[in-house]
Amino acid sequence: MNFDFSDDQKQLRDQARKFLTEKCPPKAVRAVLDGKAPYDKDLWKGLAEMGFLGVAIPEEFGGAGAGHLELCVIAEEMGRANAPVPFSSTVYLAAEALLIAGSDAQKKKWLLAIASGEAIGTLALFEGKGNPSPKTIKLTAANGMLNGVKKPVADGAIADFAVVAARTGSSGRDGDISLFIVDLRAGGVEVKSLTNLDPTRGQAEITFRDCKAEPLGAAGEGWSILTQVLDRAAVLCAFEQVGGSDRALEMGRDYALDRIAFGRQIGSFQAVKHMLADMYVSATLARSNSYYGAWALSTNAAELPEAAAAARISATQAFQHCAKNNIQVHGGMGFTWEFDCHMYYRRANAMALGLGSLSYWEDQLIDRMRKKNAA
Amino acid sequence: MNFDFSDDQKQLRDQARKFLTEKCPPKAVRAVLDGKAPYDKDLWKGLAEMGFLGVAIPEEFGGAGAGHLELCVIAEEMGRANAPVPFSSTVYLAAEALLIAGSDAQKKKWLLAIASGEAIGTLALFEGKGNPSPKTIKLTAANGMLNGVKKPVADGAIADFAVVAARTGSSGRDGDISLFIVDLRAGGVEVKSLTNLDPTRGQAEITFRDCKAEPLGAAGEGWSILTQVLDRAAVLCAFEQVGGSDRALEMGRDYALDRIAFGRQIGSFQAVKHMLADMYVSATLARSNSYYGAWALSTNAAELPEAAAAARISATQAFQHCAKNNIQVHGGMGFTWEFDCHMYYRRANAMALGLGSLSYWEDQLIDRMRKKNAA
Amino acid sequence: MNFDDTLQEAEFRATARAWIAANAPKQYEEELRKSSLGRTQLKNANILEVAKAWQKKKADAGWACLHWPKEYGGRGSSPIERVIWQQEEGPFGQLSRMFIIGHGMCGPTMMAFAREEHKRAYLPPLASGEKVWCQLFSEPAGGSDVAGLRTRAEKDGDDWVINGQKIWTSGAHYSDYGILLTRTDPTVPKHKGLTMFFLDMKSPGVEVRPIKQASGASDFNEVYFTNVRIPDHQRLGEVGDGWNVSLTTLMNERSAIGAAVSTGFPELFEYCSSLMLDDGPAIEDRAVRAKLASWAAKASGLKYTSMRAISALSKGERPGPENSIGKLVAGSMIQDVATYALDLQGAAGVISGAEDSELAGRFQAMLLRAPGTRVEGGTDEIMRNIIAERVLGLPGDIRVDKDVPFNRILTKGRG
Amino acid sequence: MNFDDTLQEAEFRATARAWIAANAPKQYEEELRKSSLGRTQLKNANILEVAKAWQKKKADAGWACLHWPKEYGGRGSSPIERVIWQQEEGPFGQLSRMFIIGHGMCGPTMMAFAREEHKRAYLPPLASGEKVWCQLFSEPAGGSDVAGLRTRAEKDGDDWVINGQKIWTSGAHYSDYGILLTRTDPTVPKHKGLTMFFLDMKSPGVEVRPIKQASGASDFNEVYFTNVRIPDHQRLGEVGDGWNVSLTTLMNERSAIGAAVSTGFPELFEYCSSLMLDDGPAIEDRAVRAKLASWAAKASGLKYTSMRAISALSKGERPGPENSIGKLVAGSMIQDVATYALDLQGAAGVISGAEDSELAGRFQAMLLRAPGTRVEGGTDEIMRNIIAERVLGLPGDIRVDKDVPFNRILTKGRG
Repeated sequence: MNFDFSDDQKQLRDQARKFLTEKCPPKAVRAVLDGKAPYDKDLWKGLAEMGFLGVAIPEEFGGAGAGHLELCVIAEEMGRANAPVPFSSTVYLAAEALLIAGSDAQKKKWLLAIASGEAIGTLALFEGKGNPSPKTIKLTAANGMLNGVKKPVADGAIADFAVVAARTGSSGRDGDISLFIVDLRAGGVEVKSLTNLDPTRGQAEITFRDCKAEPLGAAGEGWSILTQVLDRAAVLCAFEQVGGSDRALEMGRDYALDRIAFGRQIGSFQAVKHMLADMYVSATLARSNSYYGAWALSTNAAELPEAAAAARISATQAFQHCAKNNIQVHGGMGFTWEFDCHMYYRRANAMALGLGSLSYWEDQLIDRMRKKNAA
Repeated sequence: MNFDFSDDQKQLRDQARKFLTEKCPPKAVRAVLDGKAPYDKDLWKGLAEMGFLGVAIPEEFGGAGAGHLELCVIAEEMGRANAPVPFSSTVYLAAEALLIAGSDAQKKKWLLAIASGEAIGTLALFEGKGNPSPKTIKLTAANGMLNGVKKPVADGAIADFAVVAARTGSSGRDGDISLFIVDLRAGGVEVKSLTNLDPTRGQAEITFRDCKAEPLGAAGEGWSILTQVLDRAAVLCAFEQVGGSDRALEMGRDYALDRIAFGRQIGSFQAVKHMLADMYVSATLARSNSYYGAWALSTNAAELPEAAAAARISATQAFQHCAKNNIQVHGGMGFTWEFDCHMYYRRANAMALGLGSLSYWEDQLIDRMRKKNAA
Repeated sequence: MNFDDTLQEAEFRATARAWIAANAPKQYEEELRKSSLGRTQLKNANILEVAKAWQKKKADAGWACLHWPKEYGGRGSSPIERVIWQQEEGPFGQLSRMFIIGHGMCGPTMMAFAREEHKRAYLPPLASGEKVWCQLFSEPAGGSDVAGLRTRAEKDGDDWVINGQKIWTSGAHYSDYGILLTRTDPTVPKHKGLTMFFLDMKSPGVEVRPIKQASGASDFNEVYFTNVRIPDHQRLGEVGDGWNVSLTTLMNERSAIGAAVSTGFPELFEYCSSLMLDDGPAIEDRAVRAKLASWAAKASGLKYTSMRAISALSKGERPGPENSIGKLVAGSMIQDVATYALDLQGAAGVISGAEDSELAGRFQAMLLRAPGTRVEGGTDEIMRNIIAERVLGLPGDIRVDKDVPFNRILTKGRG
Repeated sequence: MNFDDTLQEAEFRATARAWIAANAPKQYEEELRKSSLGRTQLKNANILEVAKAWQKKKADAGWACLHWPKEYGGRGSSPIERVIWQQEEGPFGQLSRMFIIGHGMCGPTMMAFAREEHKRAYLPPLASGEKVWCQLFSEPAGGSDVAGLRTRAEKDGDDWVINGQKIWTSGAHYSDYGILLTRTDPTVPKHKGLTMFFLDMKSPGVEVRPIKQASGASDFNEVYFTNVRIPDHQRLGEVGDGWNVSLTTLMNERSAIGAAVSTGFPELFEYCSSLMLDDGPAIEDRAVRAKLASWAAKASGLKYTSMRAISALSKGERPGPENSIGKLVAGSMIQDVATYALDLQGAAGVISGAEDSELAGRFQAMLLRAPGTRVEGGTDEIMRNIIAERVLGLPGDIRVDKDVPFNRILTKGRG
């Protein structure tokens, strides 16, 4: 047994951390936060050059041909750095959908563009309130034309293409849903930016009006593909959340060591010490669940659905917990715009919703555990 | 506004506390805990002599003719003293059922016997697992004869009579349930003691075989009466739970002041201080909700159902929280039989289930809040 | 045990109710009712102006600062009358927020420590809202350790010369006056070298800079003092007795009793009552109900704890620091409530802009503002210390700086 | 990242599995599998006897104390082989519970500090379960402050004379030997005046009294020492160095890695999977599912944290005090889980007798035993201190007794 990343993978993590420490300091995150740019284009370009965007994309489609474990360690660093780039929508969602269901031509076109940093992709799934469910999808596809509204679409305002979930049947079953690829630069779409909790990752509303679209995967297979995509993304996002949790914990720890009140380091007060210990505990549980998710993802194991849900729940709880208590350790200063604490608080709360809420994944986990037990 | 007990009521509380401090020290509770007696007969007699058993029973039926507020302050002291007597089953359940639905003759017979300490009463409602619901009642009544099994029945092994919920219809509606009074000394019943979490308050299984019974209230009104009885008992039990919470908190506080570790009072460690502060917080919220319940109970207000549920939830949570963390403050010593902490832990966990579980009352609270909003 | 007014109270309530019905700015009532944590501005009006106008109107009719003596601009009312007024004022009471510091802390401190001529001059315009006051205690280096402040006051003739920096000053940018806690002797233990003053915020050398909060809004300020001169007659209490004076100020926080703490629960219950989830009404989902019920019991526990405090007040008893529980419970509860409200919205919960989000982003604003509630006016940890020490009688934290001259106390953690 | 055995590991696993299949006491397998916190006896057999027989059988075939050197009764296995053995031993591992202290703490301490002749004499029968050992550190006055112990050891010729009292000694009533931490010098600061010994528990003057726990059972004892004589050659480490020796003992707790902590979750999930509530299967109730899911994620988090520690071990890395999280998380979780299991049973949850209750009172026993889990082997508060200080590098608590002679440390709180 070796329930850990390999030395090569750890080296890749160190490399990513070094790169991001240099290219993505808090100042760079703030530039996007303050609205100076919709995302950090230089960083995006750098990520492409480092080969990080295509790390899990096969070499024949322009990627590094490494695997999902390699992508996990990079995801962790993206979360730790709070990187203001469309990494999750492009790499975890769009690219994974293509890897699962794309035709050779589609992969050649889009995966290559992703790996090289030329195309930003996203998944257009949600239509307003609610969690992932075929029932909520009203946008229609007929004769290769999409009509409907998607909201929120992560990074929708900067995306070059989107994988769109559309209704192609009315049986009330999962088979009613099919996936399509839309070139968002080709017309037929109207994109509106939405103000959101975490301005370092944009959200948009996209209206499709007789918009040309190309099927992705077989007709009626949309929901089954989406389920796989969301499970994969749950694991990858969990690594971002773990990275964010760890960074929030470190910030709190450092402040507790540096800050003096009542003539002592505030970290010598048990109230603060124990709050940080509890943050460490939840971050550790999240990390361990995420490792299991990574194993299931990288081996395409039958355990993936259950492992992905557990990782998602645990990482969501940990990041929210660490981000909010990092502010608390910092006291008043933690609640200023000037300190970086709120960037993690925003990211933690936005990420908690992105693939469907905590309640949704809790329900999923129990379903999946039951299925496993029944099997 | 005077959202507090009156001076007379407070005096009654002091009187009850003084009496119980003397007549019901931990040693007396232990005698029952250790199985030396099924309940504390001397204490029961003393409670009758003090007029506490009939405090809310009208004078014409042998009581003190005071009211429910007076009963609330006594209940609090019963909880604080962890009194090993069938007070709640006799006074909150049996007597309240009689007060609500008893005929004049029934009241004369049984309330007088309760007030004088001659009769112990109880409510035989449950039939195994589950929460209060007409559906769970299988015991039948026909031609004045009961057949079926009730379990658990609080104080069933020492009770002289029981109010029994029986099925008299099969429409699937609340009207299928009727109440009966059974003289348990008159035969037709088989009583078996059940080992339970809190040996200071017995539980039993009672089998009724062609057992003679007298209707209590109109046929088909059973569930409606029961609902009222449970609401009243919820408030009265909440006061016991508040009394128990306060005592557990005090025990923890005293130990934290007396015990030295690492050369300091353990109460000077924030981990201990803050645990006790949190216990105080939950005990205070429970007390305030219980006061509101007491007001609603004493004025027979339309708010009673909602107030009773809130008091029940809050007091259940507080007592469980205080009892368990009192053990934690005491460390290893708190987990010995010799220390009194576990008596409160047992009582807290037993009381959490007696009228139906926390989950049940949470569901009830929301139902009742919705009804109020709809009205 | 009852919720009924006495005859006298009922009469007072009727008078108040009638006056409010005739005079309150009703055009803002609905909007004020719908305000919640993090969302407290008016759409089409400057809330400061509306508030000042309402306060002046109240003062003119004798309804301002009810419990203050008449000669200082109040009505000489009993504490319970003040609570009745708050109940009747209802959502319009939201307009008093910007006067809370002045009326609740600065006024009582002035009453206890200022010269009579100053009281007569400064208190009536404070009561009427014509002049706004702020409180200048906290400093960047201090935090929960308020007495660790460093702002220096040095005697120069009949004046004191102030240099230093304050932080977390609510309303400094629209305040006319402030009470200021300074260090006049750094060579004695920290609690012994402090002195209190009041000052004109328009004095030369005072510079106010808004703090942008984590939520993006700016409710607080930093205030810089550069050679600001304060005449000695504006000193409050003795030189070196500033810590005791400040305790009077802070004790007066309890006068806020009856003012409801914000838990977010009523907003969440209302939301869930109409919300449809994928598979039915939210209020019929057992998981939702379990969460709601537990919060409902907490929220009502807080409400009736406050009622008990009001009853104690009306009997002339001093409500104790038990009231710290309101802030302690509500602070983390509102954060949890807001988080859960967003959870119920699913992925769309991330949208926070007023135009595109659920309920105009009410819960999103609440979530972003919430971390501040667990810190402002004393952190959760300080509240637990207060409860443990003052209510339960547990020992204070071990104080390593107790007998150490202020200028020799450790100031740096690592390195 | 994989869960696969190496070739060598797979071979070891196959050998172990075959031997266990051929030799384990299968008649108890089902019962051992269903044991849970607070319910750990066998119905128709003395578990001590069954355990000793199994241990002896293992020892005879070379499967006892795998990681110990062969000359002391072990197998000289690698840490990972030990973990594989535990996995294969499965429910029969429950039978090792009574040897945990001896094998996990006393043995390693003897190995590090005893004379060679003692090691050769005492360790093999400890490994084979023929002799049971206990650990005598805790005292009534000490609690979390282990070094505050008062049991005196005074030199008398070649012997030491012991007087005092120990508490919380697991298995003292069936133990043959014990390691004992004593105070040999009360005039120096508390950590400096301690000395460690091992002793024959049958020595004159040793009296063992079982402690009745809150749950009613007796897993622990008090041990009284009245003029008990221990020869100096049974001293472990130098005089005055007992604290350091005890740290070795306590550090060896980490050797328990791979032994799963009990959270109660698998039992609850199994229960909910078949339980019918009034209105349907528990597992389909959204409120039940939400609770289960959150605990499921915690339980799996603990499981994979343990897997990570095993991986570290197999690479020769020293797993750190991170493992304190297992105990910290599981301790309060099992209490919450048991409470909730009873909640699901409604009023009948109160019934705890094996014959009349749900699942033979499994969750009731768990609830009554659970408070002990948050205390034994270090309280939750000590675990948080360990994590904060050793993992996160935060400062230790302020130590008022650090440089004070032991006999001058405060011993009474109030009065």
